[in-house]
Amino acid sequence: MTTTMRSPGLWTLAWRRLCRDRVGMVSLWVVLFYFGVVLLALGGWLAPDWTREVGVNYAPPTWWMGAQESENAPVVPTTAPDNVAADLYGLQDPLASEFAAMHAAYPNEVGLPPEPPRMQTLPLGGDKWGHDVLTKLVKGSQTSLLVGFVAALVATALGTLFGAVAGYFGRWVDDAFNWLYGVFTAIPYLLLVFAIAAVLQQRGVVTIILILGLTGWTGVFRLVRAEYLKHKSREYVLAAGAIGASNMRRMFVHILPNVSHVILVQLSLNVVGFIKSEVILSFLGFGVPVDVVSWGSMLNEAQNELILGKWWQLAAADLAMAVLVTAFSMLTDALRDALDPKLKQ
Amino acid sequence: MNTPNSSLLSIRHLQIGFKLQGEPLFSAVSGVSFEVPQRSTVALVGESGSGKSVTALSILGLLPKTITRIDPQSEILWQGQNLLHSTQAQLRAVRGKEISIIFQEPMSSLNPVFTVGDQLIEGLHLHLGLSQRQANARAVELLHEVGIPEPLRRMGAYPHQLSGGQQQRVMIAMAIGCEPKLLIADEPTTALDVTIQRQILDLIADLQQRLHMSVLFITHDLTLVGEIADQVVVMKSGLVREAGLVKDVFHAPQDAYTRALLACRPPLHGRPHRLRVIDDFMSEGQNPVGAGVGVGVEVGVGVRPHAGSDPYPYLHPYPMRGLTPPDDILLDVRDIKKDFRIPHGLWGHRLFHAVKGATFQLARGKTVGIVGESGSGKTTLGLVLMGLHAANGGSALFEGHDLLKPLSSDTLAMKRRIQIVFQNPYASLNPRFTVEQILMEPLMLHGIGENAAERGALMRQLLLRVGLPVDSLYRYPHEFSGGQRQRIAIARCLTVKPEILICDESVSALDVSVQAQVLNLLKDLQDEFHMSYIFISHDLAVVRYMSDQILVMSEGEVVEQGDADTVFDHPQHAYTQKLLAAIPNRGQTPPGV
Amino acid sequence: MINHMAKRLIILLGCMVSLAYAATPEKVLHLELSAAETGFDPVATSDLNTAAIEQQLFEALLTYDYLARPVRLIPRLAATMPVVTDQGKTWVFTLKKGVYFCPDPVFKGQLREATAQDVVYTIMRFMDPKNRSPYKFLVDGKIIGLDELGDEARKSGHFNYNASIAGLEVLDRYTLKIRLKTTDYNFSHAMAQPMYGIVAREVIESYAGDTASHPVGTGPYRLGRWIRSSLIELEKNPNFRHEVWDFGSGSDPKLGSDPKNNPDPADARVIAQMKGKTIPQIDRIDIQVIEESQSAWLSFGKGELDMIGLAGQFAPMALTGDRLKPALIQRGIRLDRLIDPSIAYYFINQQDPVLGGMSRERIALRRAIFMAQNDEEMIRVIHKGQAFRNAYPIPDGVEGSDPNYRSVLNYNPREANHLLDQMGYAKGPDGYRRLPDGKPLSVRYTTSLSSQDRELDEMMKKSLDRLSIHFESEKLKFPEIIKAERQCRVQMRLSGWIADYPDGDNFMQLWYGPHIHENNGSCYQDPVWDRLYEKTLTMPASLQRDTIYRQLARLLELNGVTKVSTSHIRNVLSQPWLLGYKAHPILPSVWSYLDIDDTQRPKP
Amino acid sequence: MIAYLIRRIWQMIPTLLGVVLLVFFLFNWVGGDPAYVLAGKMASPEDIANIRHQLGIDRPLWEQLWIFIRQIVSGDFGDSWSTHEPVSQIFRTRLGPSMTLLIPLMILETAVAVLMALLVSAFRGSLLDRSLMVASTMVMSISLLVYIIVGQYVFASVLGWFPVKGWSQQLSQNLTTYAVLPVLLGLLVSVAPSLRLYRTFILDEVGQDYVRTARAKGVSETRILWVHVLRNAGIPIVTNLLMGLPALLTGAFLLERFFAIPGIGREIILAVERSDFPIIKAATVYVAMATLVANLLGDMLYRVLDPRVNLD
Repeated sequence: MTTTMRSPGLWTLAWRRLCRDRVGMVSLWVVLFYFGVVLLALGGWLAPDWTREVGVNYAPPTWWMGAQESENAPVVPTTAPDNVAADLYGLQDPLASEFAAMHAAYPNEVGLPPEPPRMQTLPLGGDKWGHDVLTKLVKGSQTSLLVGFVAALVATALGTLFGAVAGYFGRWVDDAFNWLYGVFTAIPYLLLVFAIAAVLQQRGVVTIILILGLTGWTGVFRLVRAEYLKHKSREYVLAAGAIGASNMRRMFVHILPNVSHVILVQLSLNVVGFIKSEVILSFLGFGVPVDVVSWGSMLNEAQNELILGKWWQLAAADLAMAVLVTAFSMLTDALRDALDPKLKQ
Repeated sequence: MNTPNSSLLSIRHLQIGFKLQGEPLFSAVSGVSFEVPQRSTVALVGESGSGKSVTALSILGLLPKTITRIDPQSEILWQGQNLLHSTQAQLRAVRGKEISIIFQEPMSSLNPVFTVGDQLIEGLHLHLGLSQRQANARAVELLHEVGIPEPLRRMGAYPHQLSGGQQQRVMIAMAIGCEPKLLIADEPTTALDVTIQRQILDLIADLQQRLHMSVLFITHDLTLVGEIADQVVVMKSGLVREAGLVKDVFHAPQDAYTRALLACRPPLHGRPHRLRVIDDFMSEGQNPVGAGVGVGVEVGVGVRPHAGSDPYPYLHPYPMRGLTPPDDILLDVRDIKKDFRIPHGLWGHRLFHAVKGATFQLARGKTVGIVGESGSGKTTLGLVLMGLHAANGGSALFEGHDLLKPLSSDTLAMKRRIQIVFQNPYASLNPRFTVEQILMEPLMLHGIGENAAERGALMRQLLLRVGLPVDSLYRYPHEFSGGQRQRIAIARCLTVKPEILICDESVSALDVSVQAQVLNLLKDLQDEFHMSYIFISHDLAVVRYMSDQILVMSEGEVVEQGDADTVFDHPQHAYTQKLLAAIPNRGQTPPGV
Repeated sequence: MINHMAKRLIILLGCMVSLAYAATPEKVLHLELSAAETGFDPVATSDLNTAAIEQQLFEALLTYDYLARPVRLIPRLAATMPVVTDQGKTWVFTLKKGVYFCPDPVFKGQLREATAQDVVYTIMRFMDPKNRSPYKFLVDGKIIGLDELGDEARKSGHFNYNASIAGLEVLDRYTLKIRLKTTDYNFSHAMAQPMYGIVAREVIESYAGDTASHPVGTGPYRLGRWIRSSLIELEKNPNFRHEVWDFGSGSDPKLGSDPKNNPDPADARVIAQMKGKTIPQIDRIDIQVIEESQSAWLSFGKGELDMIGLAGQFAPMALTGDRLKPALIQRGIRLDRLIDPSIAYYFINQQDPVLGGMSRERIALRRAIFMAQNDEEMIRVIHKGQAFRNAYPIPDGVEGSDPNYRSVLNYNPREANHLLDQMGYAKGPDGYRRLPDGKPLSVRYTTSLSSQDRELDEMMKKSLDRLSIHFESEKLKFPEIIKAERQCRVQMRLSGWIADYPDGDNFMQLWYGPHIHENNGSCYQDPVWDRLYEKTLTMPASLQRDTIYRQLARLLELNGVTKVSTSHIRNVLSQPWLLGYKAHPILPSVWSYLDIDDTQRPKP
Repeated sequence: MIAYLIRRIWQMIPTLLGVVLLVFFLFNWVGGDPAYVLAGKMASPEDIANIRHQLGIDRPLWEQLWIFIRQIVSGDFGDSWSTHEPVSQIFRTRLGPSMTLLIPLMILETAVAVLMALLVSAFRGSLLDRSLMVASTMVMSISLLVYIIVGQYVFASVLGWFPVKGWSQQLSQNLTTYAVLPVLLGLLVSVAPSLRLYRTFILDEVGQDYVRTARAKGVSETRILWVHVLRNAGIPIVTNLLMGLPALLTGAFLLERFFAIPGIGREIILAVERSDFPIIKAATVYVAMATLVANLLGDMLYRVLDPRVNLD
């Protein structure tokens, strides 16, 4: 029996509708570009070491006309005062012999090791330590996107699981989850963040992901529960029950694919939301640790630089984030229209 | 200037297409012309997808502007004015004042958050400029005119507080508020029960006389046309197949499609062995134009009536149906009860008795029909038997096991032997499964067939048996028509070789022509596999055709029970009599056959 | 007719007078606080901002001369400086007469004069356990009989204020004798703290439980409108005694300490503006709490604030190097720079299993870590040039400081690396150094959550990278850092200490053994060091004490206990219409000595 | 209606209990120990023990929990540990400024969002619809932190249209001078999400049958939008609005922090920085109660506005 061409399922139809939506396609390309950059950064081919100080402190962007007159404090190599000849006020230096041996071995080492040459201007300017803003931007997008995406996955997975079980089984299971939902939404977001951050103690990207994930599931929960309530009495589910499909199978094999469009939209909304929350978390002090850079940490660093006329780090981080968030939100809209077209007309 | 032959509305070579973004232009109406004379009722008849509703809506310009493409030459002349080219202001002056319309779903057509009175007054204000007091009085008068009890009290009621019939009456009151010259009724009674349908039809006919207005009545049910219309226009796939006076068309249908439509309805008297299907007629005439997949008309590929039968078998009387003693009883249902708890007051709740006790026996190879209006508990009874609802009393013995008891260890085996086919073809199949996955699931669950090859063969054989092409295995439900989807649902039930099949309104949602094909399929399967059916429906003609025994239910009670023919020919209970009386043109035998 | 005319004349005259009176508008001083105040009960105060306000509301026995540098104590509530006998054990204070508390309903309209009994009650309040006072340590264990009263109160739950004790004896209405257990030449400084401002017993007892919002003192101002942690308004105290502004010129710190032959030029301007005026000149002080330094700086730029303490990161906006930018000079804005009597010092926990201990390898490791800290870069990048390298534990302007002390722990990464190589800290496979016995080596650096501290983390990471030693960051809220430090759980930290009183002892006690679990963060217990330090306790400020201090400082460096890194420069900008301002190193606020010239204020 | 009300209130108790337990154990177990900072620079261990005793944090956990529950019932949370100000007074004084900031922000946001949503729905699918949606998404994508920093610098300092900071006692002065810039900045970020949400509400209603009936009655498009559609779409909009209020109460802490507005959000941050447990406890309980009441009001309003829902 020749198997004819596998006909387009709902997903392929949705994909075709998406391709026709110009704005959707443009935003899709932008998002893919960002993910490309992140993958390259993850692999280490792009912006491998952002901590290297290549520029002068607050090196202005090369293309900026005001570059010349911005006066940077001249980097004067300081001479290291000799640490030995100081007056010991009659005391004994326990390491006297070591220092003596050292000076014998390296007689001509006076003063500081020569500083590597630093560039006066950088493509997108430099920050206070002279790190290149462009490399920081790339590494920052890797962290921010990673945090946003993984946290969104955690929140959506939790929300879907709770929503499915609550919506499908109902009665006391539903009441229990609603109680949990009630408690989590009642507590002010701020205090919840502090509480969870305090519990998780160690600072790190994982902490941020857990904070966002554990506070973000409520939105998805409410929607998925509503969808399950609607679908569980639909005829195709009753029919599946009639032929002997178990509860689990009905819940995850039958209903889940049919509500997946809601989950997908919520996932992308969460990604956008969490990228923006990471900035606020950095402001509150729960941001990324010191050896990691993210848009949030860059924005917070640049917070005081704007006054000093050093606007490029703020502009770069803000622009990068704005473009991604806009593209992602437009993609979500296009996705939502493509997945359930009846909303369109 | 008024047209010479004093016709109120004339539609000339109307051509309408819909252009969805990215998809080719889909032509719904491709060249329709007909006239609506003064003070007369014209019926526009056709199956779903025939373009009748689109034509009606285009008259008042109610089609979604962004995607509608109307051919420039089309003309809709109303008192010399072409409505298609008139400005918004001109159109608004006509809408509701000179032409008004009522729709199929009264519940959703009324604004849920405004009272009946407000919605009535709005039209009066707009067109007649009545003061608040005058408009109020006129509104009460209108409600009284359309037969709403205590009109004054009903003015303040909200739509959801009225019954289906009353809501339609309010719609009619709103429509005739400004005494229009033409009333367009787009399938006004399809969603209503047959008894209420009768009242609405009488009301429209009475109003038409009293207000000297014309009515353009759109329906897919030919039996209605016979009773209320003066002229009829038969449409199919956007074309007018035939038009003329009712008595001419009914008695001497020129067009083959018209003849087919007239014959497909199961007759109320006598029971043909098999129903006539479109094919039987179409094979005589040329093939109908534009019959694509998914358009109402069914292309029955590969279905041949049972081998060896003569071309018009439907005429021979079929052996009397009914319970003949030697049949062995498969299912013995005794006094089933089902109550629902509805929360009421602080903590308490009151009980709604959906099924107050039903007792019947189902013999192997026979069919028990359950008929009743919506809300009579017939569907609940079916779902209880299927175990999808827990019963509150009674028993259903099936080979010694009581289906109603909580499921014991060998439930999976028991579950296999009783299956159900639902009403809505679009909802009973999982949209994200291919047909192959839909059929494979029951086979896997019940371990039928050792390996994939054997299961594949089984599936292909079943598809052929229900009259579907083999390659439909790899297609998704949204690519099939309503009738084809019901066939897939039936195939799914057959995979587990059930002994009892519950058909819950399985054909109600299908077009008449398609209905006939599915009913024939069910009968063939019953003969071949000796399955017994529990056939639930509100359509008396269909139930009579299918069942040996009949239960008539009303408000959860079985009011009458017995062999099909005796119940239909000599109804004892008043409710059954009322039901039978409400069936349109019950008197004449199907003309022109 | 005439009397009619007269009547109208009198009325006319009346309006003229009222107009004139209204003509001299109320003088208002607009200030900001960078952190919210807590409450105005002196006994419960611990933060600088609240102390600044209490300095104007209450008056302690002594205070510091406004212009004298280095700072010199002068009497405030006391008529003359105290008579100190019995090697600094017996102190006799005589109070000024005619010093009245500001009006309060508790006094039922009568004038309430401050007496010696009030001073006794004020000192006693510090030992009452219910008040849990942060500044109890200034009198704790010093006054005879007072500690016993405190212990009794802790057991009985009620402090007996009527008890008379040997240490505090009221000789007559205005004289008080205080007997100390041991010689303590710094006791006079304790009596100059704003927290020791005199309070009236009946006021405290009538507002029990809510004393924080009813400050009743003898100071030049009293509390007006108050929206907690947002707006504090001080009004002139109507009962304030007649005081005249007549401070002598102070000496120029750079030229020498004798004010006669080299007076500080800035003082001349201040004296010219204020000499002879009654104190206080300003009618109302309007203080706003602004946490974000950007908001404060912007509103000062717009003239909404009369004076602002320049936050580190905004220094480049106002200064080039140590002078004001031309644009600001043109607007008549004045800059006051002084060296903060404070130090920023790195310490390493001596009891830490990895870095602690007195073995030579550990000392070398600690000294190498200290030598890897680039102080110049921290001054240039983090403090934007508003600090300077100070290696001596006692900062300038404090008794016992030594400006030309040279450190052995200056920034020298090459020497540090050679030292570590010599002592066997070889690099592991991951390129990071390990302990001589092969176990992993990392330094855990504790900082708070603020963005400023994030820059400190970056600095430390760079320093440790120079030595290729693993960097581990521990971020805690401020209260937890103090708790961890007190429990010797902090491995390494950049801590700071601001002088409570301008004497070297206030700094040297930071490394005194018995102060472990209090503020000896480095948990340093060295008998040699402790014995030397205890000797200084018995000496008044003198050259002999200074030589011991230098030995103590050098010991801290040689043993790798601490590295004093920098001292901050405090910049205060004031608007042209602010008269008589000179920044004071110790006094938290000097508002009562200022004046406003509204003519130079820009029209809103 | 009463039965529904009682049942809902009765259901609130377990949620509140949940909030109380969560806050108590989370913050108690990990909330940091204020005794050390309150003890001042030179405190000895006994001093710290004395403070812990005073604050009652040395008593067994369940006893402290019982005190906490008694406090909630009595509404008196004692005094703040750092400022000795009675906690209830703190919230009374901070509620005013917070409300002065949030009520105008909410009213403006809703008005602008609904108007734009109606505009967009009237011309759905047109260029105006797409461009407005893209523009609103772009405005929404920039973080509030950036808006505040740039906004304060440009509008307050450089252009001088608004005061940089400040808060007065008179409501009128606040509304006209001090609260204007913060509200505008808050608006920039909050309008876009509301616009997108309200647009879907309205588009859902526009497709309904009763709109077609109204059109068939000859009603004009604008009247259809304003009377028929808005009245129906208004129900989810109003309930959604009401439920968003408590979140706003604490959400505006960035605005309050930068513009020195003594609101509740800023107070909570101060309390957490100082590990001031009474304020944290009180804030959580007050805001939790506000959220529950807001949800209840939202539901009640929904039942009142939508006649279809029976009020048993």
